[in-house]
Amino acid sequence: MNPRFTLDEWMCVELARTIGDGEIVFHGFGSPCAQVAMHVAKRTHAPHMVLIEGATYALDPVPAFLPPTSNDWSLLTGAPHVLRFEELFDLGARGDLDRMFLSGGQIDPYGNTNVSMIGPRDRPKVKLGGGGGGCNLSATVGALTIWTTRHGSGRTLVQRCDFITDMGHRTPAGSRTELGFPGGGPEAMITDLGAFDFPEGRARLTRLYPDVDVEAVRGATGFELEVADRVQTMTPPTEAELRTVREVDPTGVRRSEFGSADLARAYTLHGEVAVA
Amino acid sequence: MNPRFTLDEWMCVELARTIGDGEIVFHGFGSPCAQVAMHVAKRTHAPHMVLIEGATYALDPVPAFLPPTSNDWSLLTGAPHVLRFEELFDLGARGDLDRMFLSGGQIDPYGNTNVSMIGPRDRPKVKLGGGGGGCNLSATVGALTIWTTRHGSGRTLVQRCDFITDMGHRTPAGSRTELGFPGGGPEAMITDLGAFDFPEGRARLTRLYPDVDVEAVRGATGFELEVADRVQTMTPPTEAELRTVREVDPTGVRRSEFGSADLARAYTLHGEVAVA
Amino acid sequence: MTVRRRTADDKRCGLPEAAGLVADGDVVAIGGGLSHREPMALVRELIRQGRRDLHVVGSAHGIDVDQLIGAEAIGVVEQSYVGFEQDFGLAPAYRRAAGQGAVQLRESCCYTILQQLRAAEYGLPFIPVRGIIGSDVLHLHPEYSEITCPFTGQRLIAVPPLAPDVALIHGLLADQHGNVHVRRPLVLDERFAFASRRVVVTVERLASSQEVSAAGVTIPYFLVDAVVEAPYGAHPTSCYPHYTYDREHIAAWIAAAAGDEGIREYFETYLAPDECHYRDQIGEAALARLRTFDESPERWQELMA
Amino acid sequence: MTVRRRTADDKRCGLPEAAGLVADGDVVAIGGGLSHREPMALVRELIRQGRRDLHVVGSAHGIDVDQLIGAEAIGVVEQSYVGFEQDFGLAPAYRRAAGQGAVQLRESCCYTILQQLRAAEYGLPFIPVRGIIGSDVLHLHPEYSEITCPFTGQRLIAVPPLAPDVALIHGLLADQHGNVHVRRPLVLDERFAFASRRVVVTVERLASSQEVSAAGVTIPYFLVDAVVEAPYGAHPTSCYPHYTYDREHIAAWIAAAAGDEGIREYFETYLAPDECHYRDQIGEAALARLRTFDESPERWQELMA
Repeated sequence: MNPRFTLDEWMCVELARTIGDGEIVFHGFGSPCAQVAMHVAKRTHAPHMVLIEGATYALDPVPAFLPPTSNDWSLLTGAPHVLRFEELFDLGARGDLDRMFLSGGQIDPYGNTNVSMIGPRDRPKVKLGGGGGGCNLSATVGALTIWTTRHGSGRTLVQRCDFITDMGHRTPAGSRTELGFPGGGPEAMITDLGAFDFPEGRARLTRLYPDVDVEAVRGATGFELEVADRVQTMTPPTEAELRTVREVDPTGVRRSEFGSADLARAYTLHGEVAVA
Repeated sequence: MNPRFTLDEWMCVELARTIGDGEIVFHGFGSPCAQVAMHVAKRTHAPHMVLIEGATYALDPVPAFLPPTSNDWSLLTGAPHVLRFEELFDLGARGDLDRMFLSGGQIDPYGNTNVSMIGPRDRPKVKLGGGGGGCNLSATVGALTIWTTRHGSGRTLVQRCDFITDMGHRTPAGSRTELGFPGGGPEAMITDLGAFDFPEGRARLTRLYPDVDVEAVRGATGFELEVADRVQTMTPPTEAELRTVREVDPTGVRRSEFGSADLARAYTLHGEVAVA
Repeated sequence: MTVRRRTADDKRCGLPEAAGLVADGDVVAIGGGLSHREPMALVRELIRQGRRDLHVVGSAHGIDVDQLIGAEAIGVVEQSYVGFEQDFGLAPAYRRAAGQGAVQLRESCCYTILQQLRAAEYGLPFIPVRGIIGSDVLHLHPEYSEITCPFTGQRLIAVPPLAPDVALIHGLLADQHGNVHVRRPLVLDERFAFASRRVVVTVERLASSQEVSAAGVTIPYFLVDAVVEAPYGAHPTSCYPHYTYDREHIAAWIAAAAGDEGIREYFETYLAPDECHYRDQIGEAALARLRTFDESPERWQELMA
Repeated sequence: MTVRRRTADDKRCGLPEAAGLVADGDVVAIGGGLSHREPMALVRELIRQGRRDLHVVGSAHGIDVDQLIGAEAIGVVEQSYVGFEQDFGLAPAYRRAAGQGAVQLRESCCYTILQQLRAAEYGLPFIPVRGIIGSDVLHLHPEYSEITCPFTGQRLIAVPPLAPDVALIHGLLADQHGNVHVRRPLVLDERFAFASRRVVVTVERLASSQEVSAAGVTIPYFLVDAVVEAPYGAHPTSCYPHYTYDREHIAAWIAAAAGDEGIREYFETYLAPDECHYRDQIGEAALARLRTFDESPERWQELMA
C-alpha cells in the first residue's frame, strides 16, 4: 500500500472518526466524503454502527465500489434489507437517528447550512440543488457532522447564509431549545483546512492539517474565527483506516468533491507533508 | 341444486344486492353474512367490485371455503395482493372506500350501532367485543350497509344505544354534516324481518320477507316504526345467486349468525314460504 | 463508546429472559390478531412470571388478551376488539372482568391506534383524527383533545402518540442480530415494532442472516431487543404457512374460562413450568395435525370443524 | 351502475393517451429519483405534447425535471432537490430558469412532502411537522400555517395535504388490470400512488397477473388509471435489475442544456416523433451495453466511467 496519502483520504478518515460505535447513521445523497466515511467507520472502529445508505436506504450494505450517483443498485450489495423511504425519515423524525452528515454551499458560525440558493430568493444568482430531507432531519437527529471541502475558497464559511436550508444551533428564529428541537445540532465540522467543535453552539477551531496554520483558516473564514486554547495537529490516518478508504472507494468518487489544488495536498503516515 | 332455500341464504343475497359494480367494499371481521354477500356480489352482478377481506386485507381473493375466523390464510387464496392494515384504513379515511358493512348488538333509528357494551360503562352488564375500525371508518366510508340477524329478538333495534360505537346519520353530538363527516352513512339496513332505507337519515321499512308482516316488525322494533308508502315483498334470490351463496360458503359459516328458529325459515325460488 | 442493546451482535435469549423485558404496569403491544400469529409463548411466560397491571393496546385480539385477563395480568384494555368472532363469541374472561370492573375499559378503534402509533413513529406530539367525534369511544379517552384545523376550521380530535413500552411479536424466522421475517397479513406488527421502546420477538425458527434476508426482512435488527426460538410459539392461534389455528384448544379455553376454577385448572394443566411442558400437554400428534391444513381445502375445513 | 375507470378490466393504452391524462397546470408527482427509475418515456411524451405550467412535486430528482424545465413545461418546482449530485453538479436548465425567474421556486423537504402526501392519504386536512420552523424553506411556503400542540404547547408547522393531480411512475411489470411491480428503493412511488388523484404507469414489460403477483404487487390495480408498456422507459436513468444509468447520455444532456440552442437541438435529435425514434437514436448497441452492468463490479464501474 502506498503510505503517501492525500487530503481527500484524510478528510474521509476525520469524518469517520466522528461516528461512535453503535450509532445509527445516515448520509445524504451526493455526499461522497460522508459516504466513504461511514463505510470506513463501519469497517474499522464502529462495527456496530447501523449504516443507512443515502438514497437507497440500504441497511449495512458492503458495496464493491461507490458509484458516482447515490441511488444506484450497487449500493444495495450485501445489504440484508432495504428500508423504505418513509422508515428512514421517520427514524430521523422521532430521534432514533444518532448522526447525520451535512454540507453546504454556505455555512455560518452556528452551523446553519445553505444548499438552496445564493442570491435573492426570486431570482437567485446560483440555484443550488436543494436540501433533500435535511430541513426536517436536522431538527431531530441526535448529532450532526458538518463538512466542506471548499473552506479554502473563502466563500463557504460566511457570517450569514443567504438562505438557511438546514438549521445549526441558532437562526434568527431562535435557538434549538427555543424552537423545541430535540436534536443536538452540529457537533463537529471537518473542512479542508481543519476541524471545529461547537462548545457554545458556535464553531471553534480545534485542529489543523499540518500544511495549514491558524492565520490561513482566519483568512478563509467569513466570520470572526474562534480558536481553542490549544490548537492541535490532526492525527493522521492509521494504515488500516487508509487501506479501508481505498477499499471502500476504489474509483475515488470522493475526489469529485475537491478542487485540483487540494487534491494535490499529500502527507505521510507520520502526519508530515509529502513532497509530490 | 336444492331450490328450497333458507333465511340465511336470502339475507346474504339481499346484502349482496346493496353493492354496486365497481365499488370498493370492505367487511369487518366476524361478519360472515357480509363476507358471503361480498363474494356473492363479486361473482354475480358486481364483477368489477374491489373486494377487500375483513381481517387479512386480501384483495379479491377467491377462497374455496369460508373459515370460522376472519384472519385465516384460506382467505388469501387467489388474491393477487394482500393490502397492509394501514392501506385499508387509509383508503377508508380518505373516502376511497365506497361501502362497508356494519352490524350491532344495538341499532337505533339513525343507524347508530353499538358493538361495545350493554349497560353502564364502568361495569357493563355485557361487554361486547368492540368496534374494530368502525368508529373512524363509519365517518368517511361512502355508504354503509347495516345488517342484523337478531331483529326478531326485540332487543336489537332500540330507541337509544347504551353506547354508540359507530355513528349512523345523527348522534346527540350532531349530524354528519354538523360534524363534518364526508361519508354518506347508512344507506340500507337488512334484517331478519325486512329491509330499510334511510330517506331522512332515519330507518324506514320498505320490504318484507313473505313470512313477515308490518305488525311483526313493529312489535320487534324498539323505536317508532316508519313505513314506506308501499311495502313490497322482497325479490327472492335467483338460481345463480343461490348457487353462488352455497359455493362461497359450503360449510355454512353464515348460519352461525342466526338462531335456530330463523334457520328453519325456508322459501321457494318463487318467493313462497316453503313447508319443512 | 458503548454499544446499545439494539445494535448488539447477538440478541438471542431464552423465553424467561425475553419476557423479563416486560415490566409490571407496562404498555404492551401484542402482535398478530384474532386467531392469527399471536405471540402466545410470550403471553404464557408472562402468566408464569405473574406479571401484573399490564396496559394492553392493539387491534382485534382474542385468546391472548383473554388469557392474560384470566391470569389477572391486565389493568387496562385499550384494544379495538377482544373476542372470538362468530366462532365462539364473547371473550369469557374479558366479559367477566369488565362486568366486575376488574379491568379498566379504554376501548379504542383500529384506526385511532394506528394513528397514535404513527404519531409516535413520526416523533409528533399529536396527530389529528376525524371519526371519533361521532362515537362514545371518545368518552372513554379523556387523554384526547379537540383541535381546530387551521386551514378548514374543521373540528378534529387530536390524539397523543402511543409508544408502547414493549411490543411482543411472533414471527416466522429471525437471525441472531434480530432481523425478523413475518408474512402478511402483518396486522399492526410493523407499526408496533417501529413505535415501541422495546421489541421482543419469538420465531418459529432461528435462521442464518442469508435465509432471513432472502425470505424478506420485515423488522430490521436495530429495532429488536431480544429474539427467542419458540416453535409453536403462536399456538393455539395460527402461524401460516406452518400451522393452522387449533380450534379444539380454543374451545377448551372458552369452556375453562367460564369460571375462575376452570381458569385455574387450565393454567395448572398447561402452563408450568415451561413451553416444553405446554407442547407436551398439547401433544405432538395434535400439533403435527395442525400442519396438515394445506393438503386440500377439504382437509383445512376438517381441521376447523 | 357505472364502472369507474380505476376498476376497469383493462388499463392498457399507448403512451400518447397515457400522457394525455396529464393536463396543463396539473400538480405532477414524478416517481423514482436522482438517476434511478424516473418515468422518462412519459416525461418525453409530455414534452412532445407541449405540456405547460406543470407544478412538479417530489423528492430528489435530476434529468426528468431538468428536461421538463428545458422544454418550458414547468411553472412551479416543489422538489427537495434537483441536480446531478457530485456527478455533474447543478441542473443547468433549472439553474438558468431559476435565475431568470422563469419557474417559481417552492423548494421543499423530502420529509415535508412525505407528510403532506400522508395527510392526503389519511384524508386529513392538515398534519403537523416539526423541523421546518428553523429553516428558510418555511418562507417559500405561505400555504403552511403555525399551530400549537394541544398537549405540549409546542409550536409546530401545520402543512396541508398534498394530493397530486397525477402521479407518473415507471415500474418493472404490470398486468392489464394495473397491478404494478416495482422493486426497492421505491423512493416516494408508493406514497405518490396512494395520494394522487390519477396514477399513470409505464413498465418495462406487461405481464400476466400471475407473474406480477408472484413478483409482488407494489401498487394495486384499483389505484391505477393507465398502464403502458415502455421498454427502456426510464432511460437514461437506471431501471434495475434491467439496465444501469446511461452516464454518457446524461453528460450529453448536461452539455446540451448549457444554452437554449443546445436544448432545442437535443429535443430535435431525440424526441420526435415517438419512443421508437428515441430508442433508435440512442442505439440498440448502447442500450444493450447498459444491461451488462452485472457481469462484475469492474464492468459496472466501467459503464459508469
